[in-house]
Amino acid sequence: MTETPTIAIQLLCFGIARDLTAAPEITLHLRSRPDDPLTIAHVRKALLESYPAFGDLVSFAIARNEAYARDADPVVATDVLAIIPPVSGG
Amino acid sequence: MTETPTIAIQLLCFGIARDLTAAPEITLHLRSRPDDPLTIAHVRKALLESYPAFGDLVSFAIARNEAYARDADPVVATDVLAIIPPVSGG
Amino acid sequence: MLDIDLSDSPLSVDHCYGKVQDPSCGGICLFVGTIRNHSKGEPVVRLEFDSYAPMALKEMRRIAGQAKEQFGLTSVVLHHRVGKLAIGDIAVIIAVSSAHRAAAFDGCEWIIDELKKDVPIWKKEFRPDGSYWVNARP
Amino acid sequence: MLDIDLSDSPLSVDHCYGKVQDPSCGGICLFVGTIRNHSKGEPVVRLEFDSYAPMALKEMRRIAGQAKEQFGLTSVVLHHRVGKLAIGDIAVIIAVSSAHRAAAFDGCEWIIDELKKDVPIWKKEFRPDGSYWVNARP
Repeated sequence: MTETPTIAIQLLCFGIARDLTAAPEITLHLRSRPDDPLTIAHVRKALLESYPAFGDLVSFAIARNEAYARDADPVVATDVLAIIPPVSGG
Repeated sequence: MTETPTIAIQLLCFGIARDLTAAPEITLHLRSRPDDPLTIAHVRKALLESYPAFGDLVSFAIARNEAYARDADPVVATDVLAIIPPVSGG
Repeated sequence: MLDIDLSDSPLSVDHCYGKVQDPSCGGICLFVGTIRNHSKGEPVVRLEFDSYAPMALKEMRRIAGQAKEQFGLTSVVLHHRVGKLAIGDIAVIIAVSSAHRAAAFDGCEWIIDELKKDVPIWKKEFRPDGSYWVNARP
Repeated sequence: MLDIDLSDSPLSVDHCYGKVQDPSCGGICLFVGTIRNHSKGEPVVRLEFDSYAPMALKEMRRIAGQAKEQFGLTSVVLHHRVGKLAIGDIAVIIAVSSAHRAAAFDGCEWIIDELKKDVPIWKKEFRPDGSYWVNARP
């Protein structure tokens, strides 16, 4: 059984996300299997595993290519992803 | 039978009222009888008799002492009256 | 705070904003009414406002005070222009501040609706075919 | 016309008013959001806004465009400040013009409501007891 290679997924961090990761950008290493292709849901799960403090927030969204993404949306290595904590503009 | 003396009632004219009377102020001579004291309704009736063109307006109000008056409100010679054509501020 | 004015000089949006601005308020709503170049399909060239000034000021003060009370506003500024105006000139500015923005929007809209119903100010439109007192005739 | 901006320089009410002013429009509504000296009963000393600028601009443009369409507005200006702000500073200005004033009020209020829901901008409040990202924690 060959190991599926990992994909490096970069996530931009803003607001409280930057405080929780102590970085403007983090990298998560994830596997995309033919029978279970990578989605936003996987990224969300991996983020909570690496940075459990995100579980203390009211909620957070993930943006893909500068638009809100849904959990089922596919993710490829070239996508620009960002963590979107609860917004508070205005 | 003695004639009731007339009271001189001044009416300020604004907007189209000034055009219809061709004056910033007009005087109407009205009688106030003990059994039929002078009211806004009498002033309105006398105005329409002297200046029938007011009958062509959508409506007009009469102000007494810088407040909207009702037809039944009494009028005395010292009151400041004004014709208030339909307003169009703003 | 209530600030009411009838003026034959140009009105300023920044000036009215500055008067209602308050460190305790997060939401400010302004309404600015300007002179349009058309009215009911007819071109308008310029405009004149006549007013019964002392009564207009009383009515404006009554409306502003009632809005402040009814909508829980912090400050209300209500400035109306009179005299000769050109297209694009400002006829009226309403500025209200409030802790909650919904009250600011509702209060500001209520004030302009009431002003148009009750304040003794009259608009004469000058069109290419003559001049007309607005709303006067059927 | 749509005019969208995220800026680390002070916002101007007169500037936004001038952009939506139009000789065909009679009604202009503005909303100005300012920095309050208190929040949920706690004193606030100053404030910082972080933003995901390219996405924030896209969301602001989407909201402004949808409001223009949905409420039949003529012009929409939507300017948001980022960076360090003091009490009383302007955080956001929304200016909309319309032939009918009811649409101007409704459209302007809809834009600020949507902005507060969707635009990726984050407010950090500095209080005497520390600093807090607003809305982040339960």
